[in-house]
Amino acid sequence: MCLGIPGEIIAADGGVPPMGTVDFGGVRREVCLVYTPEAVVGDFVVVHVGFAISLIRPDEAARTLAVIRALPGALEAELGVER
Amino acid sequence: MCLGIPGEIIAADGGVPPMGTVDFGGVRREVCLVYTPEAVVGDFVVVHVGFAISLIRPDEAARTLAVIRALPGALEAELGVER
Amino acid sequence: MRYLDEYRDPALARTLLAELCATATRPWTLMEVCGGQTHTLVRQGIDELLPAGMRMVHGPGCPVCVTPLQAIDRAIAIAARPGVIFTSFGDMLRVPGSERDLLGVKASGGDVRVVYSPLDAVRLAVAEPGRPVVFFAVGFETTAPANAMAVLEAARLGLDNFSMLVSHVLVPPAMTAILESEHNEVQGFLAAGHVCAVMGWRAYEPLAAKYRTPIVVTGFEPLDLLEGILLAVRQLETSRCEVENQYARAVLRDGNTAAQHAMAEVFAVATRYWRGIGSIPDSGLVLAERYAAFDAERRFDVDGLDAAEDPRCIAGAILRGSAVPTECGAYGTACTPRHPLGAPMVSTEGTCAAFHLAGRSR
Amino acid sequence: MRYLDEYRDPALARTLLAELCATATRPWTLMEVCGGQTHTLVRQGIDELLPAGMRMVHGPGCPVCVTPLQAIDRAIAIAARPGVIFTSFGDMLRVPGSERDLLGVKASGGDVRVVYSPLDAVRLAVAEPGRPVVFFAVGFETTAPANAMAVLEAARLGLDNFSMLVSHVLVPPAMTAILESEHNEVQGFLAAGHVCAVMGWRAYEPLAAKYRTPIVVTGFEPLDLLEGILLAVRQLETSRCEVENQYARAVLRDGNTAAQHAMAEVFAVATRYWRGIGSIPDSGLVLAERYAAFDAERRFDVDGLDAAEDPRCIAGAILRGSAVPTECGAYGTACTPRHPLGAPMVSTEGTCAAFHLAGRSR
Amino acid sequence: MTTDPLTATCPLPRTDTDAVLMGHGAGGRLFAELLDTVIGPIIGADPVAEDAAVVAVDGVGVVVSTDSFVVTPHDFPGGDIGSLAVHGTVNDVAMRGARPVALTLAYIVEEGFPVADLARITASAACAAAGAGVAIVTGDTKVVERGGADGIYINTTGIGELLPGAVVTAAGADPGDAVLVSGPVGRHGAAVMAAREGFAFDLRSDSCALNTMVEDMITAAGRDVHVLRDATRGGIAAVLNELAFASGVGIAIDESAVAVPDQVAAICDVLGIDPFHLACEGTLVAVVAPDAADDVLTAMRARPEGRGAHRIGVVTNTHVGRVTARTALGATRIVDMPLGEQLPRIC
Amino acid sequence: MTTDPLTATCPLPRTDTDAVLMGHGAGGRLFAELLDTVIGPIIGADPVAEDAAVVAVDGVGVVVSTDSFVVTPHDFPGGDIGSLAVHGTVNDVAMRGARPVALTLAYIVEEGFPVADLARITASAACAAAGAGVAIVTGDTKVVERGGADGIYINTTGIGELLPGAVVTAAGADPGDAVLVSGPVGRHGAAVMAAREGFAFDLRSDSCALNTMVEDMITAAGRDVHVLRDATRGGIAAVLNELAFASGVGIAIDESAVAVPDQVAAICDVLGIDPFHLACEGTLVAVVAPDAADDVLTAMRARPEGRGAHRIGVVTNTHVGRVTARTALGATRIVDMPLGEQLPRIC
Ligand code: SF4
Ligand code: SF4
Ligand SMILES: [Mg+2]
Ligand SMILES: [Mg+2]
Ligand SMILES: [Mg+2]
Ligand SMILES: [Mg+2]
Ligand SMILES: [Mg+2]
Ligand SMILES: [Mg+2]
Ligand SMILES: [Mg+2]
Ligand SMILES: [Mg+2]
Ligand SMILES: [Mg+2]
Ligand SMILES: [Mg+2]
Repeated sequence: MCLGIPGEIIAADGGVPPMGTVDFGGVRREVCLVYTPEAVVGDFVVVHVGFAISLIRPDEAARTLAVIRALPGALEAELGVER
Repeated sequence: MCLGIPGEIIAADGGVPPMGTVDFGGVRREVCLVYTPEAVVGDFVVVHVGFAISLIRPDEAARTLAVIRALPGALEAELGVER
Repeated sequence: MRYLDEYRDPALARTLLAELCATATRPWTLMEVCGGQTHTLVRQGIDELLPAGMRMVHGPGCPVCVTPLQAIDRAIAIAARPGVIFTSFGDMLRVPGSERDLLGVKASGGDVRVVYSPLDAVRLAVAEPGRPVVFFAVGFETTAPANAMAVLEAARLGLDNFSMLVSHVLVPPAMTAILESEHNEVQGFLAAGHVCAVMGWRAYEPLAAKYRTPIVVTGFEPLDLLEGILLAVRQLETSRCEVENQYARAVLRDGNTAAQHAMAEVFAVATRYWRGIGSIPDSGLVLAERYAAFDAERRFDVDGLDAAEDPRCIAGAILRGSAVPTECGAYGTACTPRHPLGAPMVSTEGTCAAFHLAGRSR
Repeated sequence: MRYLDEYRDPALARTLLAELCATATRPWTLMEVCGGQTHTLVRQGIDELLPAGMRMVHGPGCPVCVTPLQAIDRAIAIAARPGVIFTSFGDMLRVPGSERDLLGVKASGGDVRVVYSPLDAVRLAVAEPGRPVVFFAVGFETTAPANAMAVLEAARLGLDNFSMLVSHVLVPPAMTAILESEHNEVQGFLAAGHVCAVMGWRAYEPLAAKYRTPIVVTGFEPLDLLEGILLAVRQLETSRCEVENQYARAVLRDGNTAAQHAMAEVFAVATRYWRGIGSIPDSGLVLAERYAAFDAERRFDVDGLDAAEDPRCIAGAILRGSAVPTECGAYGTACTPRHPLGAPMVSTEGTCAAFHLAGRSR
Repeated sequence: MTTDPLTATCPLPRTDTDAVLMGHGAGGRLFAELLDTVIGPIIGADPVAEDAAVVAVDGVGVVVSTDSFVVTPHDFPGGDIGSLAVHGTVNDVAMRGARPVALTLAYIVEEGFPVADLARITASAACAAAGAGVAIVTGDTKVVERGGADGIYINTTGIGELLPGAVVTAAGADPGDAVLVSGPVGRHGAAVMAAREGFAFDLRSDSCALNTMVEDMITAAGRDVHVLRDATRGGIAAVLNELAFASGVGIAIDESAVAVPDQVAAICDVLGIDPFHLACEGTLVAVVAPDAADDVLTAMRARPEGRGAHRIGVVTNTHVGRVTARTALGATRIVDMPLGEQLPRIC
Repeated sequence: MTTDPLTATCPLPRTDTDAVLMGHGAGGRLFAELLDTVIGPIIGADPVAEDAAVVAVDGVGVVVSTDSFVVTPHDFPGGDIGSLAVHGTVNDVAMRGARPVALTLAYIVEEGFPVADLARITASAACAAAGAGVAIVTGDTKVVERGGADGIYINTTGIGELLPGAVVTAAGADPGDAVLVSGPVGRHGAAVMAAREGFAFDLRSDSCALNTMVEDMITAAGRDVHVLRDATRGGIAAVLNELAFASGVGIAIDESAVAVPDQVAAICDVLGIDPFHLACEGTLVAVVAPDAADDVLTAMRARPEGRGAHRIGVVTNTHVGRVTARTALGATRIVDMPLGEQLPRIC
């Protein structure tokens, strides 16, 4: 497996190689952005060993959850938990 | 000044440079004997920074003490102390 | 954390479990390929909650655990050289070689340092120009682009004191080897999401078709895995065998082409030995000839070191799902977590270690 | 210890003191040349017990204390270089340079090591072939043969990582300088026994004659010093001015010729600056041209470092016996044992430091 | 039931080593092994490692605890090695149900260490001691060669008097007892890890003195407070395992009930570390009689350092010597002793 | 009167340093300066450095002392770092006129240190503690990175109870009191120095526990025993200066009365070191009322560790804060505090 964690790009330097600061729920670290050239500040990326390896697509992220929420009993279960 | 202490040669190796073991009142250390080529085991040498720099001549050592002991009052003083 | 916490929702997890129970009519056997997936399954106890009879076979584990003894022994030999700064991800430090591990080398005076990123090793080489800095490049396809970039950076900076000990593995050939096995019991795969984030999932399409096995690319959170299991079971129940992408938020069909280019530039595909599985053609990466100057194996002349795995180990059968650890003659006696003989005892995510920690006896 | 304890006999010391009192009719002023002699005089309180008015002027002290600021600063500069192993006799570590001392360099990470013998430094160079090993060669003629042998050994072994920072001084030129001084008050000398063990005492014969000054070569034990003082006073009382050898058990008129040959092979005589005294022609040793490869000054390019002594210091007058520390404007204020401005405050055997420790105020 | 895969980070080590490893000092299984097989049998020590010993001096029970502090970096968000050395030992004394009264302070300093840093660390220790109401009564300073220490190490030894009515020991947990924790876990370990790994991190270590809160807990419940342990090296995982072993009981916790601050969770996710294995330095685990649990929680919550106190589990007579956790999904897993040091993982 | 030229070996240092130096840990003037100017003012410590503090615990006076041990080599003729760590602290507790009852034992171990050595050192400590009749009641083990320690460092903290009738303090010397020493000086320092400098040396360190002898001394003379100090770092020179300062008295010793073993004298001659500056680890200085001196000497001599006890001087009301020695020739010199570490000299 490969520990990969989503975080938000909060700064990018455009250097060689391009580096940026990624925020992981309040914890921030330098990350190499060379493999996500399309990513901009505000985007979320999956970070593995200090490299962004994938841009997270919010629409797909939402769709996955929507599919699960559409399962029978899902809404009740969620409401039940939040009660 | 130069701290130089008399010690007895208790072993000598004849190597290059010649090294030996010198005993200083029960404390022994390796010493370089290159500058006292005439010294043999049993001789006393003056050792400075790990080198024997001088062979001690027992006759002269005794003579110095004899001269002092020949001073007026020396014998009485020595006896007095030993009493 | 966004894109993490929402996929850990217990209520939705229970919904998925309920749907899974409603869907599964037979005791299917699936394999999750990646140690990260295993980690979540075990940590959350998901395998306990699956429909009766349904079985998750833990896959080859993490790349760390399948690193062959020989590579560990070579790493240890290099790390023990005076003057060398040996850098590694933290995981590798505890993996036992034939005699000892890298932590032991460090304890005996080797300069072994943990880095979080391969670029940290390059920075160290810049900072310590007088000393050879070696990086232990292990990992699946996920890690290879990062390690490739370290080589490219070292080349760009003209570093002559940086080199890499490469022991990379590729996932699809290992899946093929499992499917090819005569005694294979795995009926469907959860493919590793982060490997696919880099490589895409085209490579799985011929596998799914040829071996008539569903393959679902999943993420690593509980909802990801449960949805992945559900998708695979739905295929099995309906006799489909496709590749599906549960982890679409991070994985494209073509993967990350920039990362693939860097890998192709720096590495070449080669036959590779997997600890506990054996030799698999085209399942590893080595440094491409044009980057041979950065090859620690050549620089430190450690070719002579060869190590053999213990013949008593039946890890292959366990990985294929055709045996359980208690059927192994070495289990609990010659082989314990303190003295592992094979990969499934090396990692706590390994099946043998999990059995041992749970106190199961032969 | 034989040849040591018998020369410490208190009863015979008192006999010598009695004889001295009986002999001295005037308040003679003698100088003991060597810090080792000073050490015994002070440690045993002999100077307190001398006949009224008789005065011992402490000489140039030990070679450590007269090492010029510049040499210390160069040692510090070399010792501070990364990778260098700087070796020295323990005494030199606390001698203040312009800014700090070698202990301070060590504390800031320099690899400064105490050796007991210069051969230990050579052994270290053999053991650490990858690192430059520098030895700080200080001392009077006593130490020069040992240091010369270290160079000869390094040459024999073909060591390319060994070098020496040489700051050797020669005693007779310093005695000449004191005698030459307009304000000199020293009427007789106790010459340094171990210097003479190496060099013999021929060199003192023209001095004694030219300056009409008795010179007695002495050992370092109480009886040696007291007998030496007695012999010098007897000469003064009878208007003789000869060289006498009180330390005949260890000193020959011609000294140790084997040692002299090694010194002549390795070193060349040069003008030398003495801390607290000034520049004295032909009073120092430098490496002979043929051993230039072992010269740390050349190897480390520290020529640029120059340091000036404080102009307020009247050490010269104190060394000649023509002033006491409390007459110095800096004494106890700008100049203290913690912040010495001149040589007599550097060493506790120095006159200024001794005054300060005894609590005497200006 | 499944096992905790984070027990040992990924692969397990060879531990029957001839040499001391970093992991031997990490307060986990390796440490326990060293204590059980090497040090304990020689000293003749009780295998139950209490936070502090009770010694009879002139007929009075004196509570004693010692710890050395070797943390790097010396400064971390929320404290430094000086304040930590005071809090750590004050807390260990308090964990026996005692009022700490005096501390010794012994430095081992590397030559070249800035005197200004020594002064600052000393001031921090003095301030922490004053805050805890404990006097520093004697000390020691040793200097070692450059390379002989990582700047400064501090040993503190604490002396205390038993609180009236307190009977607190690691072996005191009874089946049915409530397991409480005084606040969110993992803050100290995460702060130090973040400083070491170059993460920007806004959270502070929880390092603080717990002795006043402990007094209030004993006042509230007396001998119904059975066990107190500060969850230092090895985190709550180690502490719960130790007390399960010492008391000969099982412990069942509800994983969701253990508060893990977001930033701690985040750094654990990034580095592949279990928050239950991260050290706390101002957070305790208490085992109390079930009827006293509410009173004790009320007493804890009245103090700032116990504001986040909550119940996390129960003592059982099953799974003796083991700690089990109910996961968020309702499964059960074993919470094992951490093995040794926490290493960042990639997988 | 002349000054002691060995006070500082040859040239004096610059001590107003920004960095901690080896000499700061050598128990001499540099150490005193660090204590007086940096640590003391911050902690609010009494400038009189006692060997041990007395703390009130539940109304009882508890004697506490701490020391860390960093000696290299770990083994020396007559002992090792384990036995030394026990003797050193047992003795410091005893020096307050107390009976040591318990010790803590805290290790800082460098990774890679052989477990066999750790076991051996632990056994040596355990054996020393048993010999002194003191229990090791709690401990700690920390492991630091390779290069973060010189193998092993040990902190021991001792707890003791005051002996009935004892009133012993560094400030207790009165003019007219007799100054006693329990045996020949310099053996420990010489043994360690010989091991370090490669001298063959048959003498053993004097390292041993003095608590039983102290009990006998107190039994013999009660409150007439005014001061007790073990002559450790800085040797008897440091200890005599400290007590002269603490008591506001002068001390006059007869140099010839201080026994220096031949081998200690020899190594001092060779290396240019003053035997009065060499550490003892089983030899104490006692200041007692003049009338009690003989009884105390008798009590000391009845024990093997006090067989060589003798009177070396007297407390005076002149030269306050200073120690003077009558030399063999009948002159007087100042015995000054050693400055810092002992360095071998060539001149
Ligand atoms: S128990 Fe050990 S030897 Fe047996 S299969 Fe598992 S890892 Fe291999
Ligand atoms: S007191 Fe200082 S400045 Fe004055 S003569 Fe002495 S050393 Fe020189
Ligand atoms: Mg604790
Ligand atoms: Mg403790
Ligand atoms: Mg603790
Ligand atoms: Mg101390
Ligand atoms: Mg260091
Ligand atoms: Mg003491
Ligand atoms: Mg102490
Ligand atoms: Mg002590
Ligand atoms: Mg502890
Ligand atoms: Mg070391």
